[in-house]
Amino acid sequence: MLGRGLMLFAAMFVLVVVVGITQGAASLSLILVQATAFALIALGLNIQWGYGGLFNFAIMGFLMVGGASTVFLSYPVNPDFWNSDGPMMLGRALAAFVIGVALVMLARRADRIGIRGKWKTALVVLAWFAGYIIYRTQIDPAAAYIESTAGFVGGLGLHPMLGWAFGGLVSAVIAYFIGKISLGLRTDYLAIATIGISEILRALIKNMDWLTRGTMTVSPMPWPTPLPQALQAQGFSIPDSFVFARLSFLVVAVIVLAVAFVLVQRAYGAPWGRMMRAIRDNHISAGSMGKDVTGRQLELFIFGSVLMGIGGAILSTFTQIFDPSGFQPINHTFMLWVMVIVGGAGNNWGVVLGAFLIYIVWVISDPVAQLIFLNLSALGENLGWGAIPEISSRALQARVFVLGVVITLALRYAPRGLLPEVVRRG
Amino acid sequence: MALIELKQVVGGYGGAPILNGVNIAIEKTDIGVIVGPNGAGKSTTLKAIFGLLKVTGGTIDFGGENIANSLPDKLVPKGLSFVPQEKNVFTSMNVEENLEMGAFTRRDDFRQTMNWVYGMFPVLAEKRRQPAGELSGGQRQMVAMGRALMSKPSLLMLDEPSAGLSPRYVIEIFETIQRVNKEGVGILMVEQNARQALAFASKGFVLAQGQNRFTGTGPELIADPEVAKSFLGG
Amino acid sequence: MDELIFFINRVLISGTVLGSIYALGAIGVTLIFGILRFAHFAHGDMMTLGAFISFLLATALAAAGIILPLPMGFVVLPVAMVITAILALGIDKGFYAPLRSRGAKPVTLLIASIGVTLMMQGLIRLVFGTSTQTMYVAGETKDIFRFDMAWAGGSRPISVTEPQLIMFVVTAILVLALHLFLTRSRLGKAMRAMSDNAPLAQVSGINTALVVRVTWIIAGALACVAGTMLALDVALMPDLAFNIVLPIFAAAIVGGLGHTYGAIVGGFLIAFAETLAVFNWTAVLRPLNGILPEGMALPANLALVPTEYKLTVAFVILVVTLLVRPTGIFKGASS
Amino acid sequence: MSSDLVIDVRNVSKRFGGLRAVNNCSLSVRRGSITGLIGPNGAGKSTLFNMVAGNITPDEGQVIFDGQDVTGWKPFELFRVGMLRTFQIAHEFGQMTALENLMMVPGDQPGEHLIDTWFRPRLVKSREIEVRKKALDVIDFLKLGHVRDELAGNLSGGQKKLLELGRTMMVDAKVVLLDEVAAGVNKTLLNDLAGNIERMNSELGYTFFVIEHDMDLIGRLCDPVIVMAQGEKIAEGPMAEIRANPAIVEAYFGTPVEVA
Amino acid sequence: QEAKIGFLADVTGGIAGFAPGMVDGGNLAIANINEQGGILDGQDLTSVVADSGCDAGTAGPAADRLVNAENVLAIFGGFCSGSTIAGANGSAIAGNVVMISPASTAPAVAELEDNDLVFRNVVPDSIQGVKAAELLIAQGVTEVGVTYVNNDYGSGLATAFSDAFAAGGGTVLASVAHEDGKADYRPEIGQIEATGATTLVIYGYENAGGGAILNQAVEAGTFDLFMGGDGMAGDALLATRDAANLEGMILTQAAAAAGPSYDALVALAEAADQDPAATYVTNSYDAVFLLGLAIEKSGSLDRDGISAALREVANAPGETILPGEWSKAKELIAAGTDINYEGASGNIEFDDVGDVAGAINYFVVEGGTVVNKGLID
Ligand SMILES: Nc1ncnc2c1ncn2[C@@H]1O[C@H](COP(=O)(O)OP(=O)(O)OP(=O)(O)O)[C@@H](O)[C@H]1O
Ligand SMILES: Nc1ncnc2c1ncn2[C@@H]1O[C@H](COP(=O)(O)OP(=O)(O)OP(=O)(O)O)[C@@H](O)[C@H]1O
Ligand SMILES: [Mg+2]
Ligand SMILES: [Mg+2]
Repeated sequence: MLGRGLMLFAAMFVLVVVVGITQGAASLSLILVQATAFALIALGLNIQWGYGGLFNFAIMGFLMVGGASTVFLSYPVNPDFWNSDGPMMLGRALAAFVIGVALVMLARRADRIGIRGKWKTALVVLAWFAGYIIYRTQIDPAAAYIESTAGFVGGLGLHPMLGWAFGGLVSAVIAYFIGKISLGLRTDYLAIATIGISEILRALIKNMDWLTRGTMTVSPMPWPTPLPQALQAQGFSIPDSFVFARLSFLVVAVIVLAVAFVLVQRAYGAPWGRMMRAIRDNHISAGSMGKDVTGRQLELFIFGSVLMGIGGAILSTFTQIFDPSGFQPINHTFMLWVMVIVGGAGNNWGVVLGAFLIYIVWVISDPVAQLIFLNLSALGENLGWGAIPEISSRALQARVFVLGVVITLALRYAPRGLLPEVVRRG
Repeated sequence: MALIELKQVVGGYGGAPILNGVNIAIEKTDIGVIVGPNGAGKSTTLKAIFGLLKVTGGTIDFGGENIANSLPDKLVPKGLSFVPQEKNVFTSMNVEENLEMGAFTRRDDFRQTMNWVYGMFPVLAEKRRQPAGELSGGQRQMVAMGRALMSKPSLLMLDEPSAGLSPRYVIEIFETIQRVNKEGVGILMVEQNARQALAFASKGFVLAQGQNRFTGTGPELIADPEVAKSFLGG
Repeated sequence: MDELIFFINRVLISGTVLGSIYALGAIGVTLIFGILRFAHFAHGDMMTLGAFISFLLATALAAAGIILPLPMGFVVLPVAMVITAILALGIDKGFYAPLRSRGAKPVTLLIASIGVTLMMQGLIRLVFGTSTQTMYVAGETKDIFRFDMAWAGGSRPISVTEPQLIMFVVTAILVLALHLFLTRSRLGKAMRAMSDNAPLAQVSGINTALVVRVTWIIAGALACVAGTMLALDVALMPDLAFNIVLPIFAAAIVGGLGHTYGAIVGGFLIAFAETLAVFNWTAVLRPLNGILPEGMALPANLALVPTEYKLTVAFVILVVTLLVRPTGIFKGASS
Repeated sequence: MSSDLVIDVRNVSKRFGGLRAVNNCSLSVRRGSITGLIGPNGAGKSTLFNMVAGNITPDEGQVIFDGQDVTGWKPFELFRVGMLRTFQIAHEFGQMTALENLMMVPGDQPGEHLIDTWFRPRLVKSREIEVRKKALDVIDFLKLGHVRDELAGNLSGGQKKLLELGRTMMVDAKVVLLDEVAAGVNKTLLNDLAGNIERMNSELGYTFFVIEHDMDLIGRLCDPVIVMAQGEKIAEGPMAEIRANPAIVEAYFGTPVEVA
Repeated sequence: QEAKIGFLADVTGGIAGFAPGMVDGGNLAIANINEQGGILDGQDLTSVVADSGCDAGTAGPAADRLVNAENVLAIFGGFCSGSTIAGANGSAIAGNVVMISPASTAPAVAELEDNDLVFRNVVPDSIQGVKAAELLIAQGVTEVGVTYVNNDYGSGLATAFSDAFAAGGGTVLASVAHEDGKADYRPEIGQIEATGATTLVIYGYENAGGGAILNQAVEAGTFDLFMGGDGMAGDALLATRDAANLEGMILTQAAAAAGPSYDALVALAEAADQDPAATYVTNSYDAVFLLGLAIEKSGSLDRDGISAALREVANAPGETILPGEWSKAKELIAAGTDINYEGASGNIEFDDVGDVAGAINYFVVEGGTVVNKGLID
């Protein structure tokens, strides 16, 4: 097992070196930063699926939440907003929201004053409705006002790493509610429910222009480390500036990943991990053995989601743009699942390996597919068949194809992942 | 010629073999009972006959041919039938549909057989429209056995048919088994209710660690003090 | 009266069209789930593939100069269904069967189906390009039937297009045929047994490999119908069905996974919910304006949900259904 | 407070669709006893257990445990106040080894809290060593030593049953509910198990509530024996008395069982 | 250093439908340049495509490959606004590489701190929407329903249109967003119909949701006038539809779309067997041709100076250069004469932030063909 692991990591290293040689140090460092962020997210999913057997297909939603949160905390302050009536109006909307929540809470306690059964249900529904209306009466004009006078609320101008932490925090809160609603569902039902929830989240984030700037996108997001431009101002050459700027970002990202990895690994090796696997294997029995199944699953779900939120925040910070339209289930949910399953669910090393492998394959499939097609086309021309029309566009479609092939092949020859979950014997 | 004969069967689930040379021979008129400690390979033996795991050595003769590693859909029409130890009913299908599935390989009219099964287990007739998943443990066991009888087998293999049945039904099931046997169906079963089962067994096999330890008629084995002490609970 | 006609045009017909597509897709999803215990994610692209096969056949026929009064895409449907079914079998043999034989978990199969999705998407675009095409290859135009409602006092007609009518009929026939197959035929029952307990089905002498094959044939053929119908009704494009695969899954789940009738009910439920949620109720409530007091006219747009959020309707329904009935309307299976 | 009754089931009912699986049933288990529960298949015994252990909620009636109304409690909450159960159809953790199956049972392991696993590794470790030792003892006792590191899902039917029983030995519970542990277990081993149950009962003060169809075992262990039929308690008393009741013999035993 | 231009193209992802046409448009310009003597001292101008996937996460590495691995002189692209911004911020700006986007319409592109490196030759939504509104008002239309694709392009156009239409005295009865890729748009259409609108303005893509809406609106039979933006224009509009149903449909397009420049491009495209009217093909051709001119003008294979040269070759004053007139331009540049490229997508004059303010043409479907009606004034 260890031998296999070492071999795979060595192969990974060779792959990284080859990419470095062909693409240059600057590109390599960029790829590594993004891969690191994906590894962090994949680790989050591994907690949820690999340890807990929870089908979370809302990853995209958490990445967006992480991104939007870090926008709010670290994007520069928008004076247009703060100097307008916007904050006041938002304050009122917040108050309305609180009133709405209070109404619902009160209605849910109605049995204390003797309203029970259907009447109580009706009251709760009514409270929801009233709360919704009250909130809407305040938020709608506020949103319209902000969008027309200030564009959007802007950020708070704090340090990006605070933004990441905030991304994790907001993800935790959202994960709590999602978990409360849906964790009782069985396997596949949970998967589709979470897909649905992540689509709902996307629709909200994409259309709440006053908060997230919606389809208009937010950029440039500040970096926690100097940008290449800043290094150039200090006299670095352009190529060097890229490499060093990204390397310093990489260091920060790797530290975050390493801390998360150690924490996750520790917990997994401890009875905590055993308990979670027990719940995964048979939750009825685990409940009878004294484990608070719903509570623990919620804990697990939140833990994983926090890593996803942080990962999403890192990605948005690194690409310097938050673009809600750019998030797609295929790139931001399924790709992560592929990383975890191909790498080996339940094995943190495997998952990190899978994240790097799949991400690198995805990135280099672009030039590689084109290279292959150009050669094919040239061959075709030599043989007198003529060139392939629309060659580069078609070649790039093959990119998607290549990723598909890699996934199916990997699964075929290692259905439990490249580094499968280890059975703890002895 | 024996109805079924296992000679030096070796097999397992992919790792180390679980069966290390099992020998069993049953005639059409026999009731064969396999006993032994937990994990001895009793269920594995039945599964090996039924093609559910890979046999890597020895032969399994049934009706004059070696059926080792044939699949169930070939074996059932030949007259073999099997009731597994666990998960042996279609939980979402009702009792009657479970029985129908047992007759899947039959092309003739099986109403007769079904009535015979209902006659044997009147509770099932009452619950014929109830999903098998909602039956009590004992009721399920009856459904499972009924299902296996629906194919009118010449050899019926049962994995612990009496497990979970109330004493009254244990007696009834054992009586039923003997009745079925009298109607020309060879029986090979695994039992932990060993004393009771061996009492009417014409062949008894004590298995331990994947090998025959003792072979004889049922009463002989009960009488053997060593068998009694080590395997039948004194 | 106009209000009623409007409602028929905009809700009844629209919901039925969409519901038929969702239902045909969801049946396939639910069958595969029932038998093989995994969510077959590539189903949307199987629908697209079916549509492109019909397109190819129709083009070939048209090139051969054969012109019929029906849409060509529909005429070639039986052949296209066969081809898609064969391809579905091939996909299973090439990608899923090896995993199953190694005892892979359902989620591994699900991920493999994502791999297959990607491969199919790449291939379809590679071969057919990325642009939008029309299924009316022979330069035919889509017939639109307008039923004049003047006799009932309506000023507007009820309008239905030819492919829509065909779709209603075809869906009804297929659903009925499937129902008879599942409840009456031996193989149909064997499919149910296997979806319940595959090892026991095997022990009972059911040829499980055959059941798996039949499942793929049915799922593939239905996917072809759904894709072709959708392409006839709207347009043929490479992401034709990938975009609706999520609502289709929602439909299958709302109905209860593994439950064929559930899939049909779920399909129509989701379709009508989507349609009604963004329906502008002012259109039918306008007569009230006469009754309402002065200065209290109905707003111009009285829809429950802004269209920006239309995509989410299916999922809200899904989540609510699951909360109230965690295994779907009919009690569904789980992997 | 310490009443004599550790489990007191008061007028509980449970319906499944039209079927009254348990019908206005009242029964109780004395502290320190080994109480048997017998009855024909489908009498509602497992359903009753499920209600006592919190796996399903009764439609009507109350379950009192150790003087406390625990109706509607979740299973894990009941475990924490000292109730432990086994399942008729083995509920093993299939992807974990037999040893791990046992090691996960003890409650309040510090290593089950994230913070402790991160910041108090030493405490976690020392406790883990204890738990492991205990689990190894149980494994050896159950003669499962050779499959200790086998995935529980790959064990034979009887071995799973043993594991199920082994869990009860991992903790000090006030009350252990055993649902047909004997079914499928080899008789020789069963004798040892019965001896162990007796010892746990007499030396450690465990209360056992046992569903069984193995009359030898019931006869050896249990006093009193409660008989259920069609969701109701129809008799209670020492085994000899039950055997003397012709109605029960007819309905349950089938033929008179020779007294061992 | 090679004479290489990077194409940051969203070939996969959300706009995969029309990206290939745009790539081809760009390559056509390169082919024209190379046929007519190549760049600088006669070497071939080459291109390399990187897929930005219409997603910032994919665009980052793609742009970086162009800037740092392929060492391109300049970048044509990205197409989606998110890709353009991610590419610019991540690599192009710091790498001192000029980008021209032929299609990114989001306002955020103009706000980039780009050292004058990021340009776009697509007319911002505001102008097109305003002109379209004025046209309708002038034609006496006072009530419309609008549907727009829910992205920066669609919502930008719809907002500009609605504001101008209301300002001109008209009423927008309904403004309904739609998402691409749905199977059915009848409910959206129904929302608009219900308001009593008989004129439908569609700001979407012909080969995606916009086209489907047009079809279903025609089937509904309640609208007597349609209008679309540049996303709806193109030959495919009539290729797959019965022109009789669309009689009178108005299309606006931010393009010269007539006149010598456009005709020149049409001739070139047809010679190369391409569809000049497909979405953003003219913009793509112009963008790449301009990059070629700028490199020629800067006089060396060096990223420095391309930005400044770009303004010089694109903006007046100067001798007019039409699409395809490479050898002429090359001679003039060599002679030190100032040139002014007149694009097929409009007269390209970059302003301070690198945007163009183009004129808008309109087209009407008449008698089964699309007839160019010239500029909206
Ligand atoms: N989940 C369920 N849904 C519907 N009916 C059920 C369910 N569980 C049990 N039943 C029915 O309730 C009755 C009592 O079942 P229970 O399992 O309690 O019996 P039991 O006394 O334990 O029998 P056995 O000794 O055979 O295990 C049976 O008739 C059974 O069919
Ligand atoms: N699917 C499997 N994979 C690997 N090993 C298995 C599997 N099933 C059973 N075994 C192992 O094979 C051995 C024999 O199992 P088998 O089920 O044949 O026992 P058995 O004699 O029927 O015991 P019991 O009386 O407890 O049912 C056991 O040690 C068990 O752990
Ligand atoms: Mg066994
Ligand atoms: Mg029971």
